Amino acid sequence: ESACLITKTDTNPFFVKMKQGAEAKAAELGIELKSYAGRIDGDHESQVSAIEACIADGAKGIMITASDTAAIVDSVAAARDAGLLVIALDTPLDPIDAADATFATDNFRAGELIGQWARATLGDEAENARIAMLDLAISQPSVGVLRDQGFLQGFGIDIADPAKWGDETDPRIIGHDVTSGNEEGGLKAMESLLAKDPEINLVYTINEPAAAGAYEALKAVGRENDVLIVSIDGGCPGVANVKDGVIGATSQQYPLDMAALGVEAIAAFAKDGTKPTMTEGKDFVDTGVALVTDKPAEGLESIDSAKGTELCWG
Amino acid sequence: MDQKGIGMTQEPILKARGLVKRYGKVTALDRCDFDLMPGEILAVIGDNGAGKSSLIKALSGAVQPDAGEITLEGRRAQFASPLDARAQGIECVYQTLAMSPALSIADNMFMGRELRKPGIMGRWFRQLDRPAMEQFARDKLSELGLMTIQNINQAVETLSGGQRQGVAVARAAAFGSKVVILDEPTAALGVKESRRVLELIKDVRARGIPIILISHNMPHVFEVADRIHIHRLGRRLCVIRPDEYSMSDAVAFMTGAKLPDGVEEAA
Amino acid sequence: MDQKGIGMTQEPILKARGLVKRYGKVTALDRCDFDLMPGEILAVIGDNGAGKSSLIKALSGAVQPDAGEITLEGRRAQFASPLDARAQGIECVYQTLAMSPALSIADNMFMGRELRKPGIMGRWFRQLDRPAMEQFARDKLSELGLMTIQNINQAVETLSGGQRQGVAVARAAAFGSKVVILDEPTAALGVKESRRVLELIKDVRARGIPIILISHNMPHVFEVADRIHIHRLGRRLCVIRPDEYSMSDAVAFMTGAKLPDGVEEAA
Amino acid sequence: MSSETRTDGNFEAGLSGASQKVAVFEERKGGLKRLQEWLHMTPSAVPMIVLLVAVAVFGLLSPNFFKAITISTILQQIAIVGILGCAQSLVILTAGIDLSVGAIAVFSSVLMGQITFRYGVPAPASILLGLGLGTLMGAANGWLVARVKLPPFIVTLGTWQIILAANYIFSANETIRSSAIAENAPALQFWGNSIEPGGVKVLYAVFLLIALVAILAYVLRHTAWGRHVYAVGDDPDAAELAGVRTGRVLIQVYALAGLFCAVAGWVMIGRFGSVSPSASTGQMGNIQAITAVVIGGISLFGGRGSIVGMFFGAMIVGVFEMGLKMVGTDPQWTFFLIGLLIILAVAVDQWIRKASA
Amino acid sequence: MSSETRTDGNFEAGLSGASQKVAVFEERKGGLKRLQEWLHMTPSAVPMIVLLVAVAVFGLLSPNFFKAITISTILQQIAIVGILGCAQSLVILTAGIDLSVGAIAVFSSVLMGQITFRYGVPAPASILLGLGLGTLMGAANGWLVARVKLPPFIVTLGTWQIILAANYIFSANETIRSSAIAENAPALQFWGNSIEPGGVKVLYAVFLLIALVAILAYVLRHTAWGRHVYAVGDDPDAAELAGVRTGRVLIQVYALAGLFCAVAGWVMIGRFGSVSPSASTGQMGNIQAITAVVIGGISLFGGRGSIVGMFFGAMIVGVFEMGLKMVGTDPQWTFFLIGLLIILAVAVDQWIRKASA
Ligand SMILES: Nc1ncnc2c1ncn2[C@@H]1O[C@H](COP(=O)(O)OP(=O)(O)OP(=O)(O)O)[C@@H](O)[C@H]1O
Ligand SMILES: Nc1ncnc2c1ncn2[C@@H]1O[C@H](COP(=O)(O)OP(=O)(O)OP(=O)(O)O)[C@@H](O)[C@H]1O
Ligand SMILES: [Mg+2]
Ligand SMILES: [Mg+2]
Repeated sequence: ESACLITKTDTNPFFVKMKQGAEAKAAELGIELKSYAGRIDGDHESQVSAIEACIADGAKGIMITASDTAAIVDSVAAARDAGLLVIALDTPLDPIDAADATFATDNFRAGELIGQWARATLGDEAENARIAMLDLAISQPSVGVLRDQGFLQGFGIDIADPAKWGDETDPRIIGHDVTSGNEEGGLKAMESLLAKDPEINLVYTINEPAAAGAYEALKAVGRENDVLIVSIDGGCPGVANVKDGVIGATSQQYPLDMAALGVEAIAAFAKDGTKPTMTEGKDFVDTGVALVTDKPAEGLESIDSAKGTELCWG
Repeated sequence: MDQKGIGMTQEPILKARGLVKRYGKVTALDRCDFDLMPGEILAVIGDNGAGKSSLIKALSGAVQPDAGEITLEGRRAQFASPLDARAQGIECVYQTLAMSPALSIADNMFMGRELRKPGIMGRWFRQLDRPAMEQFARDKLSELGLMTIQNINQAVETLSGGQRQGVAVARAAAFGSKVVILDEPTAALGVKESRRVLELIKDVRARGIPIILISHNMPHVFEVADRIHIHRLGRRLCVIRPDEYSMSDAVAFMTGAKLPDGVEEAA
Repeated sequence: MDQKGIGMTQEPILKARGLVKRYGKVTALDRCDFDLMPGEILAVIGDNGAGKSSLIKALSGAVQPDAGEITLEGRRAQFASPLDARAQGIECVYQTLAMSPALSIADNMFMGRELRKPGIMGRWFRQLDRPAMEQFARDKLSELGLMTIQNINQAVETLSGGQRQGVAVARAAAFGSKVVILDEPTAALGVKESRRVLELIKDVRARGIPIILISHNMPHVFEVADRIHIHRLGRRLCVIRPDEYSMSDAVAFMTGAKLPDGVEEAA
Repeated sequence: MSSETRTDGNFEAGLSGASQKVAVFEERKGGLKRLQEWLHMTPSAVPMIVLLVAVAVFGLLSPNFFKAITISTILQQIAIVGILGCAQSLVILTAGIDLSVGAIAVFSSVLMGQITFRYGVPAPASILLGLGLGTLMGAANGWLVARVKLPPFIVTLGTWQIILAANYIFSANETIRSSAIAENAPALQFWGNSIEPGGVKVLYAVFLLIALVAILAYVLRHTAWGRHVYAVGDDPDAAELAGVRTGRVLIQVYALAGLFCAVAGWVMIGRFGSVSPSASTGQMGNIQAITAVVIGGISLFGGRGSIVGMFFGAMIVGVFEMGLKMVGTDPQWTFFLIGLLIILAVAVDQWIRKASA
Repeated sequence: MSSETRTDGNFEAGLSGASQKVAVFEERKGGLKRLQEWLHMTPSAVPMIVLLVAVAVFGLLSPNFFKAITISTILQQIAIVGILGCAQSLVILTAGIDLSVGAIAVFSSVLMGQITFRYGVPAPASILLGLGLGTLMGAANGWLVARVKLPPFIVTLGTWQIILAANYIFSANETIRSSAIAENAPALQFWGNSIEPGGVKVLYAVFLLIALVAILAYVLRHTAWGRHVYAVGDDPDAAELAGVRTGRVLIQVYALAGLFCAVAGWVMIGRFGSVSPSASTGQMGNIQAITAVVIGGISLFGGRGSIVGMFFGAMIVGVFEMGLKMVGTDPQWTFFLIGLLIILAVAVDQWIRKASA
């Protein structure tokens, strides 16, 4: 019995943890797990060839976090035709029923949570906020767009085309820059945006490494204490940064759960062909998202960093 | 000596006036004049660095002079590239030979004027007529006695220096229609091969095509040249006839040991 | 003719036996022998492509022969690179000149044996002594009469072909301590400059250093050589003394028109 | 002068009766030597051998490797890289390099898709438009290289960024879905069709690649233009002096490369079904194509190598990637091993060449 | 022979009394001509001028551009690219190319961090270890290029993948957080310290870059080794025949490049605070460094150019990126314009050189 795990990249800790979760579960259930990944964010072609390799290799099922949710549908259909169970992890496919099942968090929702938190925390100042948007890549892969637009929506900014960031006209947005989702990119982007407007007081970051980089840039100009940084992911270093006050709030996701559930589903399918059932009332299995912050805002459900540390993934 | 008098009964086929070419600080051509008469072999001699190669590069379109004008058969000529000059029938063997080392002898000989197969293959599929090209190359090389070349499809980089030079000379002689220019064609050649090249030069003249020959080999120059252009310090010092002056005189003129009658040292 | 008899009273300073060098299908050296006596000028002549350059490349470490052995001063020598040969005092001017075009004349002359400033700058900061190197280069070029070079810091690529060759010869003559090898040193040189090179060759011999001279210029060869190694089809055909044979004979031998006494055509 | 007495004016008299014989040397014998010589004469055979060895090794390591589906998967995976490799080979033969190949391919595919769907142009027309625009982008590269005389590396580094950015901006990050294309503009997906002789599914794209390689091999070997491409890469000054219009050849080469990239873009639609501006070919295509070219034995310094070698080079990379995936190494180990194998493949190639010299 | 009668055996008699005069030509006059000549003699001045123009233009377009923070931000952003550029320049001067510079830098920084934190080695010792290992990686590149005689592009393409993969595998994708380093191993963050003369904050890293450029400029210009580097890049065969140990020089150059990359890795820790295996330098560092080198006027064919030019090249890219962001274009347009400006900068450079020739 073998199963495939295809992630967007294997350099982002989020996917690394997802893989570890899947491997642990697979070992427990006696399934051979082969993992594949794109080389860069948005690498669609590598995922296509990974699916092809899985089919050729006679795997029982595929778990995939799709880079291009619409484009991958053809390949997924080919895999299902070949008798494989296909499970979308983390990101639903477009349309969502292209996969047999989806274990995902809602990235848009994750963004919305930190947007709402930032708005509540700033209070009346929200009208005069000066926001830096630290995004993923200029190719605008869908996670980056969903999180970005979710944040803006949550903060109460008109997002224009929800499939694209950068087309907003709200003057509170100082600028967008890209970070590749790592510290280096976060630092450089923050530096550039600070040079453009030194008065920035709210920073959205695509993930926690980018947030850590942005914090270094703020620290270098002595503004680390009067700027609010929000982020998404909920990795252990990120939660530790929430605790240290580096990040104001982050939306925590649960990749280990997704992966483990996925492996179990494939194991069950391999045994007797049963397919997983969806969460009540939704067309996917929602593995949930939680707002982690030590400064809870009124009317927003959140967990503190201690709880976040228990649940964090790496 | 009345320079103007020499061979001026006819119009020169190739003429240059006041050519100037500078390389950074170096002035390689310093208001240089030049005349080539129809059907003659004109030798150009001069010290190393006198500007001989620069002169013929300007004449064959390989460099653009900074000033001065060139006329071919009485018409003003502007050669933007060697191809322009070649289209007008001026064929040149450069000192650097201008060969593509990785390509074969036949490829190099026909570079820029390849033969195509007759019929559909040639017209529609533009296929090269290799057998014909190879045969032609082999013939021309045999004429020069370069039979030690074993394989006409050998890459030029595998040839000895002399063999390479032979190929370049064969190319120019085969295709030149109005003027053939040879920059030190025998420099790397052996005794036998040099002799062949001299015979070839005479053959070309016999076909009525004038030749410019740059050479440091005085016996060769005095043997084949009709007139000798003596180049010194970037310009024409004088033109002499080999039967009126001795080799010693020519050497003395070109090295500045003596001045020809009626000429004052310019620089 | 008893070849073995010629000059065999002494031990050769540089000796080769049975050298073989193949390039793909071409056999450039075909069991070739070679002897250089102390203090002599040995000319090597032969047709284009006879394998002369291949021979001296094997002797100077630039190529590794496929078979055969070389002895220097009676000791077996294995040159893995030209640097090895140079360390043993064998200095060579290759037909391709071996210059770095973008570097200056002085840089090229001292390539691989640069002078350092005296004192701390040289010892600790390893600074080059440019003034000394330039002065030396200028002196050596003046000896060769290459005074038309305007600037010793000029890049070699801006020199005329002849000037470049002059620089290479000056380098070899200045540094050779045991054997100086010159592959067609005057091929691109003018009359004046060639004369200088011949004088220089005699100077070097006067210093007691033997010289191998490859040349296609028979008058030059017969003027300076003590013995003449005639190369044909990849091997030594015979060795003659210039005072015992005429140039015609030498040319006839090397082109295969005649066979020397006691030698049978090999190939 | 001291030598006066020995000089006879007419030494060339010795020439009369000079031998006209061509030197003949004995041929070497032995099977190994012959093999070496053959390898030396047929440079593209070397990558072929590396390929065969790789196939054999993976066949031993993974039981599934020799299945029909594996073979057809590898073939369809290299189709795009192979076509980009054709473009890259042409450019590299002229001693250039084209970093923009992937970007042109992606942008062309986006252009074809968007012109059809956004502006309602019939698919065949928008394909033609896309091919033309791709050619133009290539020609722009060529113009900058040949006329403005900028280094190819820097030109295509610049146009790579420009084209990729234009691609994102023009497409507004919109993916055109496979089902929409299949319904309204099946011509766009033409190369995704396949035949299945004996159960092995082979995409039209694979035949296209093979045809392109064959045509290019013919053109480079048997037409004047092909020889000029080699001459320009070998020594551009010499080629110019020898009468090749080097500038024009360069522009043609880059334009043709652009056309091939646009073809690759069209094939991408067929292969992936959808049109996606964020396809990673835009980012990675250049390196993949260069890898194929170099493993195939084409010299980065220009003028040496054959397009058939490039084809085997692409195959080698495809086989390695597939083989390693099937053996089940983790992706980072796959990258690690592919890096190692790239070096090994070229080292073996070099070694064989040396042995046979 | 027909010429018998005209031949005098001793024509060299004409030589006696030959002129020994050096040709002297009139000097051209005029300020513009002098400027051109000076530009021609000082190639690194050209990128400097492009830089000044760029600064002036952005100063006019954006009121914030001339503020202290902008200048210091640009300087600190180019520190790492500049150091990688030093490594890249050395390699490119030998007519090579090093695609692995960024990967070596990132892996070295990860090594320094993990050796300190995972194995508890004191920070200074692990820095030394990291520098040594970086040098070794470079030397491995050099050995493959010089001894196995593989093309530098393919060698470093391979080691780029190998080193990057090793980096992820070794680090297990773990980031070491900034606060942990500041507490336990401040030596790792040494280059992140700064001085603030007159309000302009300047990182130690910037001084390090300037010092490295100055030292390299001296070494390349004034030592035998430096001349050998140029000779190897110019014509390796000629250099070998002229007595340069080309193989050894190549290995030294690549090893030194590896050392510089490791230094860049150390600087990265200071600058970014944390140690992250997925820093984008690993993927993009090579292209950025090559861009700086080429805009700085160093020929990709080796043997020509100066390290000071590379410094200005890095500055140009830094100023463009910053300037465009300040003028406020969106990231996709910034990407687009930087592509355009790279080409423009090199075109201007080329034009000035041509005018002055
Ligand atoms: N590309 C160049 N750049 C700079 N200077 C040059 C260039 N080409 C030639 N020169 C200079 O121009 C002068 C004339 O050179 P040219 O090659 O015309 O001499 P020549 O008479 O052909 O000499 P030779 O007999 O040695 O070939 C020389 O001083 C040389 O240094
Ligand atoms: N690198 C090489 N590859 C292949 N063949 C070569 C190579 N070098 C030389 N040859 C061949 O070896 C033979 C001898 O060449 P070599 O250069 O030694 O001749 P030579 O006697 O020096 O001729 P010349 O007087 O023309 O310089 C020639 O036939 C040549 O084609
Ligand atoms: Mg000349
Ligand atoms: Mg020779």
